[in-house]
Amino acid sequence: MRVETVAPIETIQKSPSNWSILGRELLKDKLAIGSLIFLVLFLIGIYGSITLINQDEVTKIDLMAIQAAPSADHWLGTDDAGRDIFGQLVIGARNSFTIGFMITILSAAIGLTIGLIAGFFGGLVDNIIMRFIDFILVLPFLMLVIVFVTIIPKYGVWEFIAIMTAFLWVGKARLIRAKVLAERELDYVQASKTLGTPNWKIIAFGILPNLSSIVIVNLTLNLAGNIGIETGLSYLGFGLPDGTPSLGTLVSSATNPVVLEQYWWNWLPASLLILILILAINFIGQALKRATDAKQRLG
Amino acid sequence: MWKFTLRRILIMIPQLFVLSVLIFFVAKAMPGDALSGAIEANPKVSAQVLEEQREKLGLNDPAWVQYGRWLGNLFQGDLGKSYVHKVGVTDLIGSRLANTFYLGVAILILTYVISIPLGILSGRYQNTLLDKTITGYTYLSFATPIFIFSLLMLFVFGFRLGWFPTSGSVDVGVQPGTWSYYVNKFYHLILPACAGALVSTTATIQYLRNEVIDTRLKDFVKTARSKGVPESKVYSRHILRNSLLPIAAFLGYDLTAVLAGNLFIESIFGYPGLGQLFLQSITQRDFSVVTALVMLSGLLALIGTLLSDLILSWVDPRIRMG
Amino acid sequence: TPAADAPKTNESVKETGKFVSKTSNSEASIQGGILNYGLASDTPFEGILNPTFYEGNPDANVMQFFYPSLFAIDKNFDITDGGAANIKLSNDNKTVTVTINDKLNWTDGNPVTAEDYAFAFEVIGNKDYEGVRYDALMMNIVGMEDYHAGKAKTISGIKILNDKEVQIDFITATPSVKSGLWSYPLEKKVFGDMKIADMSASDAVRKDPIGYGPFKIKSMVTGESVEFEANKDYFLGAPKLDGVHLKVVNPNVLIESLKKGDVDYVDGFPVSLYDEKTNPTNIQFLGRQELAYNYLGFKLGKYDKAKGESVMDPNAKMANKSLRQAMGYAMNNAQVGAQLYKGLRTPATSLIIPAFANYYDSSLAGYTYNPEKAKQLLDAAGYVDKDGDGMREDPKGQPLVINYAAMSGDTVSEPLAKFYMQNWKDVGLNVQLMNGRLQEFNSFYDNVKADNPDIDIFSAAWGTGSDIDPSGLYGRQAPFNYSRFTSEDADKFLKEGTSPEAFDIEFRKNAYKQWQQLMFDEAPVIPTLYRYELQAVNKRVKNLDISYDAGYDTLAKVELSADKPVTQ
Amino acid sequence: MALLELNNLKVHYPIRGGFFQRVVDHVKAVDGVSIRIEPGTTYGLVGESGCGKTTTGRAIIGLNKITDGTVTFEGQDLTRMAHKNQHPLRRDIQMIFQDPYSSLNSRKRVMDIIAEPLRNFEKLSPEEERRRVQNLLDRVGLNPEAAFKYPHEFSGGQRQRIGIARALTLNPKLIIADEPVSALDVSVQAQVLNFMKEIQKEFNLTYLFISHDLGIVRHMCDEIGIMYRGRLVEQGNTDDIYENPQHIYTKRLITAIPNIDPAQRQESARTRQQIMVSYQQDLKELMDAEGKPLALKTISPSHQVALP
Amino acid sequence: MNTEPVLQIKDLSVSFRIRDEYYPAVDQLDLTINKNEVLAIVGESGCGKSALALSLTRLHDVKNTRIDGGLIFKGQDLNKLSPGQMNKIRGSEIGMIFQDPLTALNPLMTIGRQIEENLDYHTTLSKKEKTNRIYELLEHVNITNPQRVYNQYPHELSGGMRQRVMIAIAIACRPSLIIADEPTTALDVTIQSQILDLLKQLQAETEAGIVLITHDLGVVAEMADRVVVMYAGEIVEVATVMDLFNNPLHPYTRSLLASMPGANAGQDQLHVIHGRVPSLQNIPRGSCRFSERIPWIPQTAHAQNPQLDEVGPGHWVRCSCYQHFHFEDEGKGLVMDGIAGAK
Ligand SMILES: Nc1ncnc2c1ncn2[C@@H]1O[C@H](COP(=O)(O)OP(=O)(O)OP(=O)(O)O)[C@@H](O)[C@H]1O
Ligand SMILES: Nc1ncnc2c1ncn2[C@@H]1O[C@H](COP(=O)(O)OP(=O)(O)OP(=O)(O)O)[C@@H](O)[C@H]1O
Ligand SMILES: [Mg+2]
Ligand SMILES: [Mg+2]
Repeated sequence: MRVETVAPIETIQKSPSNWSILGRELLKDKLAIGSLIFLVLFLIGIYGSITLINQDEVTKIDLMAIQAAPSADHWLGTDDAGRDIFGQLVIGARNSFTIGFMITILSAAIGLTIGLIAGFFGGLVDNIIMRFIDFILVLPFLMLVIVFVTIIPKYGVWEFIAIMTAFLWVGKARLIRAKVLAERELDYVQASKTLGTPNWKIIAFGILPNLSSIVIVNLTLNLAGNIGIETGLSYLGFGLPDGTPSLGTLVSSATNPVVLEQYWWNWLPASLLILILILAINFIGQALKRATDAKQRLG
Repeated sequence: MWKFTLRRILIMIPQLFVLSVLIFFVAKAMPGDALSGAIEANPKVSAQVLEEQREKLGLNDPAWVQYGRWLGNLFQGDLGKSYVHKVGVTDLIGSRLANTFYLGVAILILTYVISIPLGILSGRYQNTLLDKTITGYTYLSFATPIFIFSLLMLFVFGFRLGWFPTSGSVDVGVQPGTWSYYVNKFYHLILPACAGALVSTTATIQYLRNEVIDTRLKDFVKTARSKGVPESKVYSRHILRNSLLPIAAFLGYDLTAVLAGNLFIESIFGYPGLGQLFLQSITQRDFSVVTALVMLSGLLALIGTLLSDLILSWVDPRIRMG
Repeated sequence: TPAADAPKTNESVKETGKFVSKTSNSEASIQGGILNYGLASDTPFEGILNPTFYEGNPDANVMQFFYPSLFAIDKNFDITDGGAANIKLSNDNKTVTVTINDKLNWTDGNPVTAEDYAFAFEVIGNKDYEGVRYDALMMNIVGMEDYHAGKAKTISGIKILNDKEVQIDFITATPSVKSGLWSYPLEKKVFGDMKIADMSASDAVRKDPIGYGPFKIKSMVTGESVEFEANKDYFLGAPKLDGVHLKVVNPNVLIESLKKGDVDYVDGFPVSLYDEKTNPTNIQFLGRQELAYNYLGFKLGKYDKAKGESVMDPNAKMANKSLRQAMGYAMNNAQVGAQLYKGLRTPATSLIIPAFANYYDSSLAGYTYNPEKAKQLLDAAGYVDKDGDGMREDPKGQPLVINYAAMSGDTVSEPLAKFYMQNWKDVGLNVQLMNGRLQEFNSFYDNVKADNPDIDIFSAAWGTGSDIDPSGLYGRQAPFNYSRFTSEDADKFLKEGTSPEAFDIEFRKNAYKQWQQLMFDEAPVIPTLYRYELQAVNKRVKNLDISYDAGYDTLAKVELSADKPVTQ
Repeated sequence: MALLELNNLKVHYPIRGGFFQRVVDHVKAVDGVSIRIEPGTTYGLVGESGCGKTTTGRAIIGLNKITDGTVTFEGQDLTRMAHKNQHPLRRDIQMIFQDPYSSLNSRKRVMDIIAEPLRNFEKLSPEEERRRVQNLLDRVGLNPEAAFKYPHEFSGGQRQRIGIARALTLNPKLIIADEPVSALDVSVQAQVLNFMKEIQKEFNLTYLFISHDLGIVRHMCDEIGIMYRGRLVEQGNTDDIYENPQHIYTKRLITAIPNIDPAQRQESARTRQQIMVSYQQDLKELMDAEGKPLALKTISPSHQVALP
Repeated sequence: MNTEPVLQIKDLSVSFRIRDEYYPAVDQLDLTINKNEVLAIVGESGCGKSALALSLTRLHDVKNTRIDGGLIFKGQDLNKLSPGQMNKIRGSEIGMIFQDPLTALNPLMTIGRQIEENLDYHTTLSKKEKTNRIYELLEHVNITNPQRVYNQYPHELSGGMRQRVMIAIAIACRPSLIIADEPTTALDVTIQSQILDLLKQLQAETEAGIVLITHDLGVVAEMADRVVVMYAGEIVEVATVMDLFNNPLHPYTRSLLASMPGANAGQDQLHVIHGRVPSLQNIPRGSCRFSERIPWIPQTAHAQNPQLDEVGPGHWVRCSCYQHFHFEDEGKGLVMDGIAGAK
């Protein structure tokens, strides 16, 4: 005997999928939309200009044009060695964004892998990993970064990314592990086990997609923080090597009070760009966060 | 509880040991040593004399021999001697610790005094103009580099308006121990503490706001309302306490972290504390000081996590430790 | 004034004349007053306030007020009469007799005695002493080496003749004695019972330092500030000022502090803050030649540790003299000095700085900017572009990449190195930064000292001190001879310069003239910039003279013309 | 031969503490349970919250480590199956979970959910696979199009059917159903229970049916075991348990079921009162020193009770 | 039975805002709750039971909810009271019991304090008196060791104990109306029966009116005096408990009863209701809301804008469709026989 036939497909009311909620939430937030548009244009601008702006040309010292005010030649003037600020701003933004992005992605990749393994398998593996993470977490981050920066002989953008990643993945790993611990108790994971699915498949195709929205929100918010990460170190004199254009180096030129007061074009555009960029990414991240958190949804 | 604390303290020992190995060898890997700068101090000093000095200080021994010696001294409570400052590291750190402590505590107090009300208001009046203003402030302070912020404060309040002293921890000439001495110290503290606090409020405000928003929707809040508890009391007794719980957990960490010094604020406001000492010691390769300071922050962080756990177990009846 | 000192032959050196070394304030002075002294420094003011033990510059700045040198010096930096002590050389120039002024007392009331002076030598020469004052001249004292090795209880060459007189015998006579003699006593009554290792940490050094200068310390916050008051018992009579307030000022806020009148006087004003367009108007800048120069060095060999001397490598990349000279001519130092350093640096011509007016060879042309000449030199030496990429190959046709080590430091370091590289590129030389970046101070010297094969050329600066003898930096045995250049001639000239005959000024002049010429011709090291040192002074300050030969008690003569600082 | 046999099964959860997370104590969640389940029957496991029902079920299917005792399935020892996801016997034992929301991965299409076991154990062409899945969907009364939708597009009852379809994919012999309907509304509950009965006949399935709802258990089960603190206190067929309960705990459970007839309210309240009184008096005597039930004693061929 | 009304609900609508539009989850509902009676409200999940319960004390989130209509409690309209006046009534005149006793208690407050809070705002007792009163209350809800429990925290108690505490809080000021929203759903059967007994006993003492929300018809049969069956925000049937179980009329009521396994012992198949409760936005308003779930009954059997009709003393049914209702497979005689006393 046939039990109740299923209601016709059309009448089954579709509840929106997670992604469409994300999209909808984003679209509802004018600030987030504006930010998204800005960000896209910004990225096109800085990466699209790779062929247009020559780094050697931009960083060429011109002693006869030191601290020139903005003009048609130099849209945003020049710095204390006659280098074009606008060009540095573009290349610097590209460097800073790349750094922020790479740090975020790499620390997420490591954190995700380790967090997933620790959380899923638990027991001894988890124990060892967590002790290790605890240890890294109590390390004085800024101090050790400064020490590392001084001992690495060939130090550049990628080394900087590596050092930062070495410290920042732990936070991610902890977050992910906590989430996985909760997730692995859910019945669908148990079900997969009883269905004979290998662990790595459960992790990769079962758990991971379910963490994706959390991870993406977290990454977005982190990205915002990581964009400016090198500014502080640049100020202390342990940022990127001299002569590597970055938003941090431009901003930290404000350390010199003469520059801060008289030659605003050295640091102000970069500061504003950082501000806007971080705000934009943050707005997008907050919108995403609201979308994943039903309680905070705009409605 | 005591057993728990004791066990946690025992656990710190291996962690500190690993940290000491790490920092010691990393510090040794830094190019140069405390004597590299000597040619600047006296251009006539002969290289042989410097070599002799190195030998005497044991800087020429293999790193592990130096480490062994250092560890041995450490067990006798001797952190070594600062080459640059020519005093015991313990004394040196001791002399800076007080300043760092005052600054740290001032920042901490200000941070909480500012961020707790703002976080609660922002969460309670979610999506109102007030909330948006406060959130806007947190975004701004999140996105502004701390040193730009501090430098601007220094220029505006210190120099343009002249309201506050612009560097140092105390004026010259006031007699230590007198009332005016402490007033003067406090006066020097205001600007750096405000700068430090304004920046560090961000995270607390946002965290608290989210907590309040979450807690507001909990069932027990509904229960409280159903008992006829007035709205203001619902917040102060129920929502607030539960939202502050995670913040209380950070407190332990914050309390000890203030002792590690604030690199940015100290260097911008010329405030002689441990953060400034660290930066100077790094550039001058004053290894004994660098290692001691890193060890100190590591130790403080460990104590901080312990303290956090203790505080949490104290304020949260659900967490009991055996 | 330095303007008068400066030789007139070289175009660019003349520019230094734009700074005066003496305040021009001519208003009526007030009675007493407090001078606010700003100590602008990145390095800590450690508070080791004793000449025997201190190392950092900030401490020296503090000590100038209360613990000055015993000796007055002339324009050649030689000791002359008129200070708190006078010296007399024996006929064979091997023995010095130091006579301390009778009225000279420590600020704790005790007289400064011959014993105190001799005690300083005993401390410095002791094997437990950890400072950096035990140098070649110290070792030249009779019996010092034995004492240092612990073989003798006393230094046989130092004799206390009476309360105020000490006689010091040297092994060999050298003119360096005249400028390099140790010039600070150490109070034996205070330090005599201490272990040497404990002295530098003692209260007498840190908390209540005593001196004998025009001012004395009233109170102090270590690392931050010092309050001085006039030393009424100063042997030359009380100073004009009532006192001095010294405080450490972060260079970041220096300009604002000066504008606001928080500080009246800052010595060692940082170059990066100097900007004619924006300098405060309530401030007068005083200037003088710094006892230092910048240079470009070429690695020509290695230091042989076993032999204890430098050994040249004829196959070194930079072994070709024409290549070195061409690189020298390619550098546009005039532009660097005028633009990058706002006129605070001038192109250098010789390894002996003009401040040593007697010995500086003003006729030497130096490597002034001349790219055409550089190209000719390179063409002639076979460094030509064979593959047409715009860069020259070496005479064998191999690609030529010159590795350049430069030091990071201030904001100017990086543009400077880049600019030189552009200069060299303009003449077709491919110069690359070692590791692609500037080296931080410590790793720079580590690498240069170890003759790292990755370094072909390097640029840095030397401080000369007040002794003209360059053998510590360029001698065959000197480990600091980083270019590892050696030559028999150079050995000879350097030896002559410090020989007993060199007490004859003309003889000495001649020796150094020949040495300067040799170094110019061979170009193992090319001096690039002479440096100008600035001090910023509030316009209310009177009678401050910073020239090296201004006289013994310059600070005691300073006066103020207003109660309050002039503000902008 | 019994399809499944548990012999003195014990599952102890370690309680960890200290820095190295050493085991400091154990929760004896299941502490000596012996059960035989005959093919084609439904065995109900009943008891109050926390008595170890779920743990027993999970131990059988290998989700929990067995501390002691044996699990025999068709004569084969399953005791060491835990942590081996690809054990061949996995095919024969499947599970239906309590919560139809969390037991389906919301990121996967129904197709992928149902095909998951197929992909693990059988190599099928995509075409074959699709046919199998749609077949199954048809069997559980869902449209074939349902294969291309996501779980959140279905109601609770429909989701539970998807879960059942997934469990049926590999043609298992034993299905462990842990409170399969307790998260569902009465109306939906009925739908799922009906369906489970139906497929049991069709596939000759054996159920281990875990529930705390005695009404449902009575409706579904042939044999029933009453669990208390990790052990069985009574075991028998439905009539034994409902008509002739012996253990005071069983009696208490049964009288606690709300009576559907409002007319008998007073009466049932009275019996409840009586049972409660004797429960409080007698329970101590029926427990061993550890506070755990005594060993089972056979009082009739089908009926065992833990009485002294 | 005493029929003095405690609360009269008049034309009550509770609407939630979903994307800037308000949708009523409780739709123009009229109901009277009498003194000393247990009024049970049953229905599937999502049919508006909790929305109704919360609206009675106006505990909804004010920003997204609109409450219209009258709530006449002891002569005053609760819906017109200021928040301050409402607070006076909550806890003292109306007590609430929630479903999950763990989350409904503040984890950071001792049990004593949480009960005391209620007394704080509604009595003028001294500290000492309050403490004694709390001991009494705890004893009253059959907690054996009140002194100890007073100082314990919620997590230290078992589920049953917690629910007793919730009850103690609700009855602390002897309210004349108690609203219990699924008070036993989270509990075991044995504990459920204890809690239900307790509620009954308390009612006997205080003569309060109890609104008991549940979806378990067994609980209804055990506890209720009158039963309200809700569907999609509307009442579809009101009857005394005897009437309802002996003579269920509305198709929804009958379907619910038919799907209970306990009531159908021995039957192989249980009744299944088609489809599911419509979500708030999709409720078919203006016609018989249940019609879409009994598609085999012709549309003509349903009334337009169906109203509640009194079909017997105190027995009200909505829509005319009940007169024409039969189960889909009726005639095969499968399902109906099992229902106790049906027809
Ligand atoms: N992972 C675990 N670690 C430690 N103890 C556990 C774990 N899982 C369950 N327990 C404990 O084991 C006992 C039995 O739990 P189990 O889940 O088997 O009970 P249950 O009868 O299924 O209860 P419910 O009806 O609530 O589902 C309980 O006391 C529980 O607290
Ligand atoms: N705050 C809210 N905002 C929007 N819709 C809501 C809100 N609360 C409830 N609803 C909707 O109102 C309807 C009635 O919900 P209610 O919670 O009253 O149901 P219920 O009968 O109590 O169900 P349950 O048995 O699950 O408790 C449901 O469709 C629900 O989705
Ligand atoms: Mg070429
Ligand atoms: Mg269970």
